[in-house]
Amino acid sequence: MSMNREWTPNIVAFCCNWCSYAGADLAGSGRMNYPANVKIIRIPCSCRLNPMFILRAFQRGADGVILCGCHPGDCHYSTGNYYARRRMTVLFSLLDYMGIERGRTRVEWVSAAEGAKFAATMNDFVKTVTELGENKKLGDLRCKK
Amino acid sequence: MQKIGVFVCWCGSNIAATVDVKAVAEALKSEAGVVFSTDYQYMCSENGQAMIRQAIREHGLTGIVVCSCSPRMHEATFRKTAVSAGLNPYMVEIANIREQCSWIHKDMAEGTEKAIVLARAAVAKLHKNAPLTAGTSPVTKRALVIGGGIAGIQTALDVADAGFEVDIVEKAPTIGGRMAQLDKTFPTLDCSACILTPKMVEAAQHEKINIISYAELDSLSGFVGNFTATIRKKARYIDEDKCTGCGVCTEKCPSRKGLDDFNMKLNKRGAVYIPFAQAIPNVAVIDPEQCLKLRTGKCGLCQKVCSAKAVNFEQKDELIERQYGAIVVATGFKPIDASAFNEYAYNDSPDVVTSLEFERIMNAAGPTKGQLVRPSDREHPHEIVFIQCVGSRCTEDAEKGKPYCSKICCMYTAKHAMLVREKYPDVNVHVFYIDARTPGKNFDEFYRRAVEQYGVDYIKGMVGKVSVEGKKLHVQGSDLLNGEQVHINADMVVLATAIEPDPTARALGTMLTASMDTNDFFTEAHPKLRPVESPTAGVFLSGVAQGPKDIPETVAQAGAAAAKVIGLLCKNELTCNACVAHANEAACNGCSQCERVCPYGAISYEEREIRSPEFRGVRRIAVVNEAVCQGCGACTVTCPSAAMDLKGFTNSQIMSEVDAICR
Amino acid sequence: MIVNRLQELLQDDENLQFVGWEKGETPFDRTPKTFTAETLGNLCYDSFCGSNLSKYLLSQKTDKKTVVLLKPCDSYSFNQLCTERRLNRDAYHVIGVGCKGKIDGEKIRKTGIKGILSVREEGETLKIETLYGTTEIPRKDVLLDKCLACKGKEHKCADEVLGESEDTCVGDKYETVAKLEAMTPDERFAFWREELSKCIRCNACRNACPACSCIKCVFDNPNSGVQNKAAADDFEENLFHIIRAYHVAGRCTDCGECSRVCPQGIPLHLLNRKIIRDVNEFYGDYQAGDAIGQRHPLTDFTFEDSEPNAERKGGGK
Amino acid sequence: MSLTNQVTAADILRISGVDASRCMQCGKCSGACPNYDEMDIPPHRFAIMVRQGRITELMESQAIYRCLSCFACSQRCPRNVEPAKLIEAVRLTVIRQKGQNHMKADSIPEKLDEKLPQQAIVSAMRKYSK
Repeated sequence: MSMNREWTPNIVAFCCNWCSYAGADLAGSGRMNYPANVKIIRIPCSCRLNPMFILRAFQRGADGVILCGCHPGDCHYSTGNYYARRRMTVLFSLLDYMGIERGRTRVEWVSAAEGAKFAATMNDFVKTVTELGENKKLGDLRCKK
Repeated sequence: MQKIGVFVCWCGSNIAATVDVKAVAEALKSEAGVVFSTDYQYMCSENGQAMIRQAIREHGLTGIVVCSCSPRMHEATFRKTAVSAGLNPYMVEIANIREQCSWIHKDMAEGTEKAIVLARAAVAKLHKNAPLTAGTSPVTKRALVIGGGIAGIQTALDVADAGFEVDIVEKAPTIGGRMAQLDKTFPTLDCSACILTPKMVEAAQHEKINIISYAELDSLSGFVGNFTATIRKKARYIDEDKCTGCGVCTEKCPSRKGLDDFNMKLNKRGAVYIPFAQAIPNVAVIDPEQCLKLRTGKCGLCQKVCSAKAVNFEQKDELIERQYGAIVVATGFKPIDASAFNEYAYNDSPDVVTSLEFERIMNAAGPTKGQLVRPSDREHPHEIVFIQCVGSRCTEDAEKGKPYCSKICCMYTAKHAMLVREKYPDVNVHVFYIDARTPGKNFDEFYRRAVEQYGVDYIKGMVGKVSVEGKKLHVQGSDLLNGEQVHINADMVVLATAIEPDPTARALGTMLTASMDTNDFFTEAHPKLRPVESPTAGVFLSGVAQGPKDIPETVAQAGAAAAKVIGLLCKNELTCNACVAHANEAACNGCSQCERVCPYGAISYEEREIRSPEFRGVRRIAVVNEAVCQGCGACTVTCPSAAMDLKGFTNSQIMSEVDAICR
Repeated sequence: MIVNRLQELLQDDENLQFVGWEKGETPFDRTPKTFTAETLGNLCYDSFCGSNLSKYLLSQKTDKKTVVLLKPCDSYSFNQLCTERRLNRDAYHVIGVGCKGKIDGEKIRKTGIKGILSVREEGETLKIETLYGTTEIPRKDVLLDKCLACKGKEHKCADEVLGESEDTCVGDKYETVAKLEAMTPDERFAFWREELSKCIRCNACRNACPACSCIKCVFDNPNSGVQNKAAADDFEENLFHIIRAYHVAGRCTDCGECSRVCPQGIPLHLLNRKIIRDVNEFYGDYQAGDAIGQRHPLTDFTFEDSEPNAERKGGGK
Repeated sequence: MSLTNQVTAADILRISGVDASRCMQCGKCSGACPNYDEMDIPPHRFAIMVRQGRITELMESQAIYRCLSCFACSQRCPRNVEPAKLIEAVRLTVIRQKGQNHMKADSIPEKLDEKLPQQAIVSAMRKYSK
């Protein structure tokens, strides 16, 4: 089906159940467009996002991975996003250090009321990743050449 | 292998307009494990649900995927449908093809393609689902209220009136708290004691309320519905049951060196004392620091004069262990120590007092019997300066003070100023203020009355310096509106000191695993929507322990906390969250990292006999208390060996979704 | 000297066991080993005892009180394992042994010296007996890489200290990390692909690393979703080292064992060191294993932490 | 000599290390100032004027020379704004631009009077000479 279209990136968006997933729903109820190549996976809290999920997505062909969670201070579980913030900071920096473009990973805090922000974030992220092109690196950062 | 049914909803044209629902249902038929796939106009309708039930029975489905609106909308609906057809409710997955697909995409081909991917991801996840059962835990129908001020009393009364037992633990010898120390209350100027003491008596006489005074929480274990508290009842050297509160001992006690805490240390009291006339319990207490008998073994006069034989010098601290279903924190506040503010000469002159000290001076039962006199020479003052925001609204990095607004000072200062002017029209009253903050019913009117009717001189600006000059206090400050520096020779200076949480709050927060902010105020579960609950289940917040507030707000919050407690205690058992963390004992290192990130203190460790290929023997293993775990998953990521997993959102479930999306 | 002291300890408790090093087959081999009163004579401590005994302790648990020899750098790992409750501090009598930097046998070989029979230390000089006679090289030329990033001469955990230590750190240990950070993403990627493609998945790094000490590794755990099932799943193969580095983040003491044991010479420690550098920069200086009971930065937070998206050149400043 | 170079609030922030936007205009600094009557611009106005970028007016004021540098304002400030540092920073920018001293060491003796605090003399020497 996608044969005739030009290349579009495959984006995995992890959204926390309480804020960002609801924000994505609100973007939907508001009929705010963002590209169809963004696929959302619901997790209870941004702190549930295991770096292995991100690596797995990249390795299986995702071109960009974004995590959306409640704004710092608003976490449903009170502290989850603070841990997520540190974990992602360290992970993104490490990926960058290994040559994976920083633009392919992102964290954005989106509240349940920020449907417009969700849509805008996704549009912007897709644009950034599209400019970076296809992700060949992580699938290929293997032990054997 | 699961036998999965896929149900694609049209949602009228909401989905069907941009997603080819038939193509989705068709495409999903070829997914591994899918034995049935169909579409229908409204899956959530009775007909739609009947269709699901029928398919479950006919095809022996082990799980269903509903491609429809957001799970936030109808997940609960479809779980009920599944249950009614004999499936476990957690064998249902929703593919959100409305909010996150049909509504945001205009192109049919694009929308259909994405809907198929989302449905595949749901199927992939469902393959790894396991039936979950939410546990239950019983509820002990008794509440513990920590703190016996107006907040604690009100919460206790409301909970007790609903028919539940309540224990109030108060660290002072009497309940009443700060409100008992106040003279009048704003904005109505009714006498504080007149409205508080009837409540104290009501609490004391309530058959469901048990007041444990002169006591503190020693330790706590358990979780919502099932707390076990150990309460340390300090030795008061007086038998509470025997003492009649006649007060003879307090008059005869030869020691007169103790400072009267109730009167803000403005006068002396005996070693044996009753804090104030309306104390509850109305029982004396012996201060072991001052008592000659306890210190030197000589004296014992009180014992001789006590006709009730209530004095017992052998009394020891007593530990009481009790079960509770809910805990209310009502630990209140204290004014900050003004001695750090020596630019206002607080340490240099007894005539510089804090507002709470002034409150006692103005009170008819206070050290001056309500006569407004200077503490230094007992002379009547003619010029009084009030300084607001002493220690409030300072930056975090300032060497002293608190970053927040203490909220009540503007109003009580207006009250003080008004009371002085009313009783002593000859006294000039000046108030230095930064902003007069009076949001509250009848508050601004009250403040304006102080200015307009009582002629209180409000000066916008702060005082830079107070110096003692002979018998006078030289006050130098800014008048910002006039653009000048003002100098006032005052007889008294009253400091509206900031308030801070009671010093016992921090240790209590640790004991309860209830989170606190950097100022040691207890944090609420949600700042707007759950303002009287702590994030720790079963712990509720009442009064200033949560943040600065006045009496009406405190009473309102106390009632709200009580309503939450009643809502909890009237349940016979609690249904726990089914999506909880769980440690795989064969892989757990017992390294304690998960415990550190758990916001609920739900993880503990036990030594367990392990028999696995890698290890045989006794090892330290993480154990999740399912009644406490809320399922955030912080622990699962901290665990390096993936021993900790989250039911309903397991590593392999999420990995499968990732794989399906990236396929 | 050390053995004498150990004999002394035996007089108080003859059931003691000792964890130290034993001479191996080649002149440079020193193998971790548990000794009893009978075998204590075989214990050896010299400039080739580079390996970190902390991890070895995990596999040597008994009910007997254990005396363990720790170099200053080993003591960090020991502390970290105590923090993680993998070791019980009370079960050990820790003897801090002096260390002036350990010798890298590989480096001696690489100088071109052949037919080595034995090596003797004389002050700052190594006298090497070979089939072809005696040669000398300065000791400092052949120190282990990890000794060049020495964390200092202090034992962070010791019941007693025997012998003198020396801080052998030269230069900035983050120099290579900084150099990598300064490259373009493509250059960095090329560097890592070049290095990681040498990996033969022998698991030596995983086996030697005192932080990588899970009873059951995530890659062996069927519930993790990433268990390696041979060719069916190349995830582990592709991303093993990133995940390993991430899993020890905040817990890695920078002991350098991973690179020291790698038969392919992959500078694996550069991954860990990058994380350490980041963590120090973002969340304040932190040294894993400095003391028992520390809370590591990834299990902690402040309200003001920086955001993950901030643009940092090469993940650096 | 006119003050030609444009000095911005950011320059003052850089020189003083003080963030004037933290000031809540409580006036405690001006209440504490022992030389208030001599200050044509009192300390609390320094904070607000720096925030508003009205640096030229401050540079032309007399207050920057009349400040005793007693630091009472800085010490009392509940928000760590430290007006004395702002005043010092403005004064410095003037001296740097003028390229000359406002006061010479030789002229000090005649200005001395016995009420002048010791600290003011020391501060004056530091402040008014380069």
